Amino acid sequence: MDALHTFHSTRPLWALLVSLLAIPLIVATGERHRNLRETWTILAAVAKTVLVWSMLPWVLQGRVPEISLWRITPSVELALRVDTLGLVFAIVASTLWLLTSLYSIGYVRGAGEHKQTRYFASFAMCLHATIGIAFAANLVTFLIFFEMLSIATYPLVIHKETPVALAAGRKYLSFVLPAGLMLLLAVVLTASIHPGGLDFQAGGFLSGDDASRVLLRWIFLFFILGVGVKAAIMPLQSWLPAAMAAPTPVSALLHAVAVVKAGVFGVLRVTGYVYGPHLLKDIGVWTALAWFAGVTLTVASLLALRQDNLKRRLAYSTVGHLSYIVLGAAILTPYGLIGSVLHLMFHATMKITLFFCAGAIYVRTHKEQISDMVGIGRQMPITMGAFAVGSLGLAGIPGINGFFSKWNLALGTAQGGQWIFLGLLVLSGVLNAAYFFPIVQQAFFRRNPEFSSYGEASMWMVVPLALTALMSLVLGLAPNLAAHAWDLARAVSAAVMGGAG
Amino acid sequence: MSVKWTSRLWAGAGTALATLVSAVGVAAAAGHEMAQAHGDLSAIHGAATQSPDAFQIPAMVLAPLLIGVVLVPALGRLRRSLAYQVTVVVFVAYLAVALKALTTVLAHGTLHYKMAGWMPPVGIEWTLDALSAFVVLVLAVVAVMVAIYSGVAVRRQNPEREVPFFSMMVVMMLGLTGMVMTGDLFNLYVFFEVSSLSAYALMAVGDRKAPVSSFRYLLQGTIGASSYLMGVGYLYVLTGSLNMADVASLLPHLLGNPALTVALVLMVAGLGLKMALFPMHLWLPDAYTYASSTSTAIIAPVMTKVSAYVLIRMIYFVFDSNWVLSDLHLGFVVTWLAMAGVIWGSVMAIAQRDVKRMLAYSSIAQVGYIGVGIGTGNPWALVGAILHIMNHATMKSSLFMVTGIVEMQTGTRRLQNWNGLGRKMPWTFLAFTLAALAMVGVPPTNGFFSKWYLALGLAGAKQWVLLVLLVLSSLLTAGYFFRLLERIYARTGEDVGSGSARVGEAGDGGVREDGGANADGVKLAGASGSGIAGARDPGLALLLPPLLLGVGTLVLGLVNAWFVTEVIAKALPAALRIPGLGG
Amino acid sequence: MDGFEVFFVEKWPYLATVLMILIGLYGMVLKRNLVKKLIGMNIFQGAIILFFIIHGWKRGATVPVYDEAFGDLPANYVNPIPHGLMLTAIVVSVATTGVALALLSLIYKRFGTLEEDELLRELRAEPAGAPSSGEMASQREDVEGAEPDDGGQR
Amino acid sequence: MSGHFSAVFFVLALLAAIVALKVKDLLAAAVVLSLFSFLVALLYVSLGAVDVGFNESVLGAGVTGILFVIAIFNTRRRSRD
Amino acid sequence: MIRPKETIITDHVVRVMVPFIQIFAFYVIFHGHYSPGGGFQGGALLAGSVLLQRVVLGAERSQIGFPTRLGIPFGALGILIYAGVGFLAMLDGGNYLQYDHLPFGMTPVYLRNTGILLVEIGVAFAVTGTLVSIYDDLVNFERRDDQAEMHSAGSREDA
Repeated sequence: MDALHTFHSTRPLWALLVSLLAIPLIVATGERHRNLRETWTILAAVAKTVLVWSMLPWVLQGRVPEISLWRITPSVELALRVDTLGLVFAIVASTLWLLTSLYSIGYVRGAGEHKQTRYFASFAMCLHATIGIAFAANLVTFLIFFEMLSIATYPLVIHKETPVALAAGRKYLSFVLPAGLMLLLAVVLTASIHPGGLDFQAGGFLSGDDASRVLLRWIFLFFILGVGVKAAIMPLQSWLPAAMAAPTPVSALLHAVAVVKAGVFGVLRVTGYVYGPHLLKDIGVWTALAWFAGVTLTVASLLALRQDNLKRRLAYSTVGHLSYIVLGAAILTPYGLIGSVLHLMFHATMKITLFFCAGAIYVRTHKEQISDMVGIGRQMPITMGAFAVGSLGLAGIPGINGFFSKWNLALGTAQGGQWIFLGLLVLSGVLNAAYFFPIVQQAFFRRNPEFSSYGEASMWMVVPLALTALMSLVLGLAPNLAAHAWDLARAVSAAVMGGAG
Repeated sequence: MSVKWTSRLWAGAGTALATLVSAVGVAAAAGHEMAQAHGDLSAIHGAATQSPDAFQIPAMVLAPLLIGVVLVPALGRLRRSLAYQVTVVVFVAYLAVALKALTTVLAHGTLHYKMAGWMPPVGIEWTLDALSAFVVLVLAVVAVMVAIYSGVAVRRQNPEREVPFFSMMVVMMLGLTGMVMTGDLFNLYVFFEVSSLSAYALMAVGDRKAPVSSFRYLLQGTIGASSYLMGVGYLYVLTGSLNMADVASLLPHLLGNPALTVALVLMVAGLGLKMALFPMHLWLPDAYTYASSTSTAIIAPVMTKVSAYVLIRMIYFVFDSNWVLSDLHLGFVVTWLAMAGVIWGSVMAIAQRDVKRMLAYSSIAQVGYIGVGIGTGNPWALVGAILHIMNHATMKSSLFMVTGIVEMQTGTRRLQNWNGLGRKMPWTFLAFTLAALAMVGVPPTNGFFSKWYLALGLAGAKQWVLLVLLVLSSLLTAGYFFRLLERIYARTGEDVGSGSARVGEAGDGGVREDGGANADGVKLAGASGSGIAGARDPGLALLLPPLLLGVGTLVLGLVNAWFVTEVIAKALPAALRIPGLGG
Repeated sequence: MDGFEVFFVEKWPYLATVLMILIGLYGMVLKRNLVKKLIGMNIFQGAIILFFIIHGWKRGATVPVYDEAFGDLPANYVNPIPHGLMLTAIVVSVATTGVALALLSLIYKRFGTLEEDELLRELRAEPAGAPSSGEMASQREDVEGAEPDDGGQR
Repeated sequence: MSGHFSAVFFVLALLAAIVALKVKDLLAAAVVLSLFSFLVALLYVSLGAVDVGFNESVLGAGVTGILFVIAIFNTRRRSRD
Repeated sequence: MIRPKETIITDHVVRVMVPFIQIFAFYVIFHGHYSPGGGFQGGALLAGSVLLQRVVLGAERSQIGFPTRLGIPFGALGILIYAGVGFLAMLDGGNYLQYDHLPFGMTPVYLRNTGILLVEIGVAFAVTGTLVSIYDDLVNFERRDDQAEMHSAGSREDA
């Protein structure tokens, strides 16, 4: 790995702002010119994706674009820096936003959703915040965008404005706001013990000399409580299934990609860039985190088995898979981290495929229960085909990208000698298969006379879901294609673990 | 006809207050006259050191207001609408001078102004340092905004009181500015009363119950002010001086004296009462709720804040903060009382069904934050407290103004009638939402940063419990604001009854509100008659001030570091300077 | 009498003020009638003014007006500064009283009583957040005059 | 003038204050309050504060008294306590 | 109720006393700066004389002495004088209320004298205007009540 060298560039800023700038346009256009309004969204998404991808070559060369805006507190600047990990997250978020935008158009029109302007505007805001999280160069900037994301998601969760949705919204807030406060607490405490600045640093910027171990442990707890809610670590997960009351594209992007991934991204940042493996081992909190993650991924898979509502089952599956990533970050081995970063990307493509499929089914048939979906595969072959790809991938079948990340995770546990976690990983993989395969199986191999009049959903929806499924497949075969996922993950791991020696 | 008497009452009271203002000068003079008789003039009357250019600034800050006190009632008598116009002009001039004052102070350092040219220990001194210039600027901004807003609001709600209302407003700002700028303990008391008296009068206008709450406030406020005066008396007995700087320089020799403790406690108690520190907040909810929306919009953001400012002055500039906070354990008392206020105010706010009352209780909570910052004695906490003076002023005035707008447009301020208003009045509620988010402390609004510095201070002072409470208290704030925001945006006005039946009103603790009864046959005097169904955004004059302040919460949040490094860091007392920050 | 005078000089200010303040506070807090509360307030303020004046006083000194017999020595005059201050304080207290009395008249006109407990009853009788009618009330009373039933209640 | 007078005035003033608070007839209370003010004014004079005494007698005893009386006429004369 | 009770004695006493009180008031004002007294007391005395008329002669007849509508302007005038003196001194390069910088072309000692005197007059006017208008406001209550609610007035009197 070359020595990182940072340079000033406005490109991260533009990548950040482009969706924010789209919001006034979206709002001003309003309901009167739907096509124009959607054009803004698509344009912003394309621009954002292009901008983010354009930074990939730099990062692969070890050059880090950076921009400092102004001082947000006397000692900390509002600054953006596109390091490897941030870029990974940004690539996932922006690319999938583009696809989701296309899909959304089909979905909201197909399902006749109301207040579409607010919907698209909030969506753009969420993406703004997500990219902000990805590019944040220090804890304060991170915190600001993290909170912004929490708030911007709220209108999407309650979008349907039904009592259920409102209740879900309340639940969401009652988890996310305390979490934000915990994060604030953690950051404030960090600032008070480490006044020199809060810039993220591969390998961690805190050291054991900054404060007593007890305090460091407390701060770590607050950090994990703060980001862990979004990452849906087990006792804090229950908002996620509830938030499935939101429209499917929201669930797809936000609750499979942006919001929850912001949570696990936060975990990675905290473990790798604030504390660093060395200090974590020193204060010994990593085992606790790993155990939480391990329990979560097992229990969530068990819970997923019991869900009949498709989106809820997907939600629990998400909970489980997020913990894979957390586990990878927690066990503090190079391969674990590689697996973690890879799973951050790969899980996104697979899970978004599944959500897209669920949405397509809902729009076409208004069915949400798995038991009602018997035989649907024959009516919607592309959709269910994509679903099959996604679920196979999540179960870790070789040939699809999920296998690749899981393999690395498993290697990581082995590397650290954590055989119990390896066992849990395997068990969870089996459970994954157990709750996904029946869906696929009954969709394709059982008949249902009721299903005769349905066909595929509109092209707006089918194309994106096919694309994401294809992506999963391709990445499974050639993980280093296009996004250089493998290289990036290795770079992250090397940077973080390198510091620890 | 009663219209006539109230307006005259107002004007009468206004003049009374103005008299007090004049008294300021004479009270000082009274002392000098005697000295003059002794012929030792030269000893007292030194040559005022006149740095050219800047030295008149402190007087210039008060000048527009003093002129306004005369002009507003006088011209208002000619034509009623002139009162409004003159007020706005006066306040804009005030704002301009305040800006100039701040820049001057930042460039040249503290300005001392010897009124009537007498040297400080005897004469009255006006001090304009970074802290007072900062607070004056906050006052000026709020004054301008509320004045613009009040033009239409007062005309619609109680047109016959236009002239007295604006006279009072100017007098109140005069009093508050005087409190902020004066360097003399007794002078401060006089301005204290000037602002309070006009506030009593302003608060008496409003609901049927307004005079009762105003009277209660008057009694309690008088106890507070008298307690402060008593404290000043003790200090005077001990030091023989009333000049703050002078007293401060004399006090170190007296630290063991129990009378000094008594003086301090009396002053803190008096000021605490005026700033609604926890057990002494009883006057606030009623007073804010029943006063007219314009009165509340001008009083709520500034009144308690200026008292808090004075508390800062006393503890950190007159007394030795270390002695006060640690040796006397007053810091402990103040912080915990303030924190109790935060919790209590927030909890009570959640229980309210009247939006204005909810905001009133949240004011108690927010003042509590300032109190926590003052009592902690950590530089960062103090930064947070000072910053929160500005931040809370912007948020609260915006919120109260929006409440007033809704009251005018729909005739209601009951929580449940706000359902779905967000769509009907998008711009109004944009302001409200921004300010509400700032109250909750969502970054990057300014509310977040006051909390940030407070938390930093508490962490620095190792007050872990307080730190956790501080952070958790924003949850309570979030509780009542998001409940309201949910109503505003996510529910429709039509399902008032059915909605509560269906959801069981989870947000309102399952209590079914007597909603049907309140479809409010009653409308406000100023209501445009369209009711809830036809509510829409008001005109620009009403809309712009809250909107600007709402957006201001965002902007102030983003540029808070500038304020902290350039202004507040310079405003900190010498003992608490943060190394590497400011001057 | 000398002992008495010494006591008088040294402790008198505190004793006197505290006594009078207590009486004033008693009136403000425990009396149920609002006028009585106001009277208490006046006494309270008077006590504080007295405190200042007493402290300005020196034994054997004279009125702070230049007098040939006493010459230039400031020690021979009562400290004039508290006097100047208290002039202002008295005006303040009168202004406060004026405003308070105006409020009282207004309260009486609206509620027909100045007894605190009756007022509280009246206030509670109104539905909690009820017609939040802001300015409404004050205008309505122009039509209604005082409360219709206030004559009967007495 | 010395302490003797002051003490007498003070005691009388205290008595007046108590009476003003005890009397049930508000008008009487107002008058006694004026008396209180006047006694306090005398006290001030005896303490050397001539101008304050002067002011107090005019404002405290005179104007305040008048204002009270007017207000009591406007409202109700009898108090419960 | 303050109703004019037309008794000759009070009437005449007031007529005789008021001019004296007012003269005394002016004396107090003008000599305030070197003897006990000053703007406050003088103003209060002036106000007292007006109030005496109001109380004894009744609101209508006392209008001749000092019309109600003059109260506020009178007070405003007082402030104007006070503030004006202050700012005049500033115009001439002094501080606010620094009397020896008043542009009157006198020696500093006289200037100070004049300045203080002017301020005292201003204060006196302000105090007078204020107190009288507070009184008038309170009385207006009662007059209004008389007209609007005779019925309750009756019950009030026997209370």
